[in-house]
Amino acid sequence: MAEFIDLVLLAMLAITALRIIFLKDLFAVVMLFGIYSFLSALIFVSLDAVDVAFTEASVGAGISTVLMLGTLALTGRTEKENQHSSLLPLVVVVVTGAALIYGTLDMPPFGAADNPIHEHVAPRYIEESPKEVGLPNMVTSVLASYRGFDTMGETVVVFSAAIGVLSLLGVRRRKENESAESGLMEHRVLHVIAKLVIPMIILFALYVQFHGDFGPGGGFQAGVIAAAAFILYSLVFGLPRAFAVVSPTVLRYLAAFGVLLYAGVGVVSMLKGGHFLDYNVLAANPISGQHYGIIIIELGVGITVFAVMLSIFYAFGSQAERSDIK
Amino acid sequence: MNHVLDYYNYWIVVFLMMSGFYIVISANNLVKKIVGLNIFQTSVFMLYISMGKVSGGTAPIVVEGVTQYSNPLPHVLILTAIVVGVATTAVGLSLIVRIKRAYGTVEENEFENKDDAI
Amino acid sequence: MAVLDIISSILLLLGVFFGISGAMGLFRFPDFFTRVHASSVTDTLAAMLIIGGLLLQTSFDLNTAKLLFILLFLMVTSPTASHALAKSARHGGLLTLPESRSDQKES
Amino acid sequence: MLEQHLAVLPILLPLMAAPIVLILGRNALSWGLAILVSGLACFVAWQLLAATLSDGVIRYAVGGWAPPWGIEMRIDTANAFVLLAVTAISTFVLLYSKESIKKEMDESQHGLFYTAYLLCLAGLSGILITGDAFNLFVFLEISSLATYTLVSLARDRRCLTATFRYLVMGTIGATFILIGVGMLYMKTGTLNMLDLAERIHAYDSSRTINTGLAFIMVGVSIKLALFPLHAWLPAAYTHAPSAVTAFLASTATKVAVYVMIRFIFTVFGAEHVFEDMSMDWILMVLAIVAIFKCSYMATVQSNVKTVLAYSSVAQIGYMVLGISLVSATGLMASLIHIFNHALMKGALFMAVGAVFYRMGSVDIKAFRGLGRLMPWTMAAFTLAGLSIIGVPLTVGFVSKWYLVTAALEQNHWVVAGLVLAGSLLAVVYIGRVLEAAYFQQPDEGQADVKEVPLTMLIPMWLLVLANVYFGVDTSLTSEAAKHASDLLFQNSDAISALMDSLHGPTAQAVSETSGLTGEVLQ
Repeated sequence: MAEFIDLVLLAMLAITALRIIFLKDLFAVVMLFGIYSFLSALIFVSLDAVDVAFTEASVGAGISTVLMLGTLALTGRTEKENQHSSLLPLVVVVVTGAALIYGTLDMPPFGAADNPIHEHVAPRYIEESPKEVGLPNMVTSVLASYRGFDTMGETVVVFSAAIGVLSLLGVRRRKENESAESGLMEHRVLHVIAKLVIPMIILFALYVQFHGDFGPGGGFQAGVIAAAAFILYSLVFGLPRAFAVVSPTVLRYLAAFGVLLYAGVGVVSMLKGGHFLDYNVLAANPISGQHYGIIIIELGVGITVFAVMLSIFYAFGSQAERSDIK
Repeated sequence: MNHVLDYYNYWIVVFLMMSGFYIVISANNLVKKIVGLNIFQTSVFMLYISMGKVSGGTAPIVVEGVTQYSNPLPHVLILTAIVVGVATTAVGLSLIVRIKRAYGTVEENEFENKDDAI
Repeated sequence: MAVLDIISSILLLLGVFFGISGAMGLFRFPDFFTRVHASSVTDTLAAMLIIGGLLLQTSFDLNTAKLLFILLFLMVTSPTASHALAKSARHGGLLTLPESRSDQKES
Repeated sequence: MLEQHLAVLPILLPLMAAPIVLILGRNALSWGLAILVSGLACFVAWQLLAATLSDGVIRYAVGGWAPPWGIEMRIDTANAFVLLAVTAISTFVLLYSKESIKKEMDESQHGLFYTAYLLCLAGLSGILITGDAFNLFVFLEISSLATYTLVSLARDRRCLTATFRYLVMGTIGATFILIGVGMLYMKTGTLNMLDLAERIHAYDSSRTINTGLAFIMVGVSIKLALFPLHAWLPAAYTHAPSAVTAFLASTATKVAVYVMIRFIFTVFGAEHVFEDMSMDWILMVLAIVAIFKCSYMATVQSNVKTVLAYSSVAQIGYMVLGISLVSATGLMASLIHIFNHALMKGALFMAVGAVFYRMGSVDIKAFRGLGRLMPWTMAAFTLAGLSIIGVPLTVGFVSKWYLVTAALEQNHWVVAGLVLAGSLLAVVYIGRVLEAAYFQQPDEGQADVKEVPLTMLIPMWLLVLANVYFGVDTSLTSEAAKHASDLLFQNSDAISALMDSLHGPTAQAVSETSGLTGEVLQ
């Protein structure tokens, strides 16, 4: 049954991808990409990767699609016809694909429990991590503790993206007299619902942030969800009012602070005599040390991701000509 | 037949990857290129997640009475990779916005003609 | 128990039916507003029926609460989304099918 | 106490300094902090190199989790050597950049420049030091994203399209590496490079592994701009701000070359890559084509930055050629050239940046008569240019010397001849610029062009002096490079020995291996 669902989803993905190749309407292309992301999130769920699915849904289908739509609003929505010969790309792709298929022929069979990857490193994560790290969610244990350095790198990647977007677009503040016109001011219904929903979203973000040790979730997803709440706010009430709530400067500091918080935990553990990011030494008892470490670094990730996603949105939003929406 | 059952998942994923890759290298519109890049990457993520699956296993969150879990390591790697992907997308898209402002177009062959070579 | 199962299956089947009919409508209806109307059926009625069916399948624990939350959230957001869509389309100058026909006649 | 943590400091220092720089926001302060951090990282790299030369490999388990469960930092002579070059150049370029960027980007962007610069440095150090294949990917992306930012900071609009092309190519490259690493992981269940090397050959059939190898090689080749995949490089280097070009040209591609060396020699084993997959021929042909095609391209460009960018692609050809000779001397030549080329290109791009600072253009026409107007800058350009050509008493000569020796050792007479012929093309493209500078009259109204400020001249001349110093006294570079290449070959031999013990040695393999070790001993 699981295989059947898998197959149907994969077929839908293939159709979506093919459709995207031939469509010229970029708006449709971007929406189909959002669908592609959602479908792959579903596949991740059916392949037991709940944390990944959560992230893919919030990032791929959420943030990426929003940013792409924002770009389209500024660059126009149809792709022009072109006389490019598509032969060379096709050859490259066929050769690469053939190489990959050749590579799959020796792969360990899909889903078999005795594949090398289930027998070497991973068993320790599965068997020992609840004892060594003390968390039921193994993904969080591996992410935050065993491979904590990767996660720090990931936080820094997000931070670098913010630096890139800020240097490219900057956040332009609008003059005061323009501010009254921006946003969906006329939409009474939207205002009421947004006011109702935004606290719920933020509450949910906090839940995801601090429940990530026990269920799917963690700093990254929480950061994106919290950013989504503020994005909704600035869509409905206009960027100037959003700037008044969280100003771009504050976001800069927050983004930097999150990275420093993460690296700071590593430095503290170095000062306490352990290796970098060794949480065991943070408290008298290694398990509680791991707990402290993971909670703090997840908080660092959450803060940075929230700040970065929101400033990226600000950067795109402040570019847009808002005169067409009223 | 056994072969097909073992590998069908990987083959479709390879097909998806290659459609993304094709969009990246053949598209003329920059936004579409970025979409292609995302599809390419998302499909690579599927490759990783597929290898982590254990038939009959459950999500790697400790539950009483379950002994067979899927492999958590690919999940962790892909969480990181997704973030890297969105970071690249954001930077790429802001470049597109700037290119539009500087050249007035986001079609590759059009702005190529507007400058001298190199 | 069996009664609950039967009710739940009926709800699920109804949900699926409305989901499919919404999708059909999205394809078959002639203009934007009727299409939004069709897709909002999927958003609201079908989703609620399916979640209702799933609610009866749980053993009234944490999952029930989570499903209830999702239900609540959907009940608030999906109609709003449809409303915003239709209103924006109206602002953007989109006409319903009869309106655009009468426009053509006049001109 | 810090001593045991030396191994993470080159990553940690710039990585933590970057957000602080963003918070500080004051340009002068940011500049000071960046230089301080980069200098400290350079000092640490020096300590690490000394430590590896005397005590061998340094391993550091991040988070206290033993590899392969955790991520380890693994420093041997080879990466400490490259790390030293990267951090040293970065410090010099930072010193230089304070004046240089004033002319090339807006005042408000300077803080972001230093932040991105430090992030890039952290990423590059991370790539060099880490011992984990996936962690390498993460740091690769940090450095790439920072690089895109840095390149796009210039005022010229063409930098945007150049960056976009670079971004697309770079992301494809990174994704290929991700696929390759995935395939290796799928077969072995581990991501730690040492562990990978041990387990890769434990499986009798290796189609998946070979595909993984091919994808990693293609991905890395994009990053290091190996010949047919170099299209992003000339445009990006030409339109980036001068300080950025000086930094990237002398570090980013070098780090990618090191990644290639590392995967070939410590993960897959040279024997597998070169004999079973005959990668040596592919690499050799591509390298030679790169040397000639791109040196030729360099001779016909009018923008001097583009000339030097194409020259960089050609020089990368020399490095890859050294790898493809499959001998300890060849590898040593590559490593020495990584270090030396960083010195030359750093100095050259700084000199060109200085010309841009005064003239506002780097077209070859702008160089007319500069020999008299900007004597110090042009003298620096001349010396570094001679070094590119490979004139004795410069570092360029040392690199070529080892490369030719390595080619002759393997009886590749033709290759040795081609290396020398490639230098002739370098004479042409450097000569054109020198001719304009020294034998042509300056245009009207440029008589008041002055020399650039000292903060630009000093780092430029320090690099030029380093060019001469390491050209005369080769003990440090050659000792480190020899140590490193011997170590890499030992690793590689250990891998093939492991392979033999697993699958039963074939007579031919044994004789080849003993031939290799024989050369190492000589």
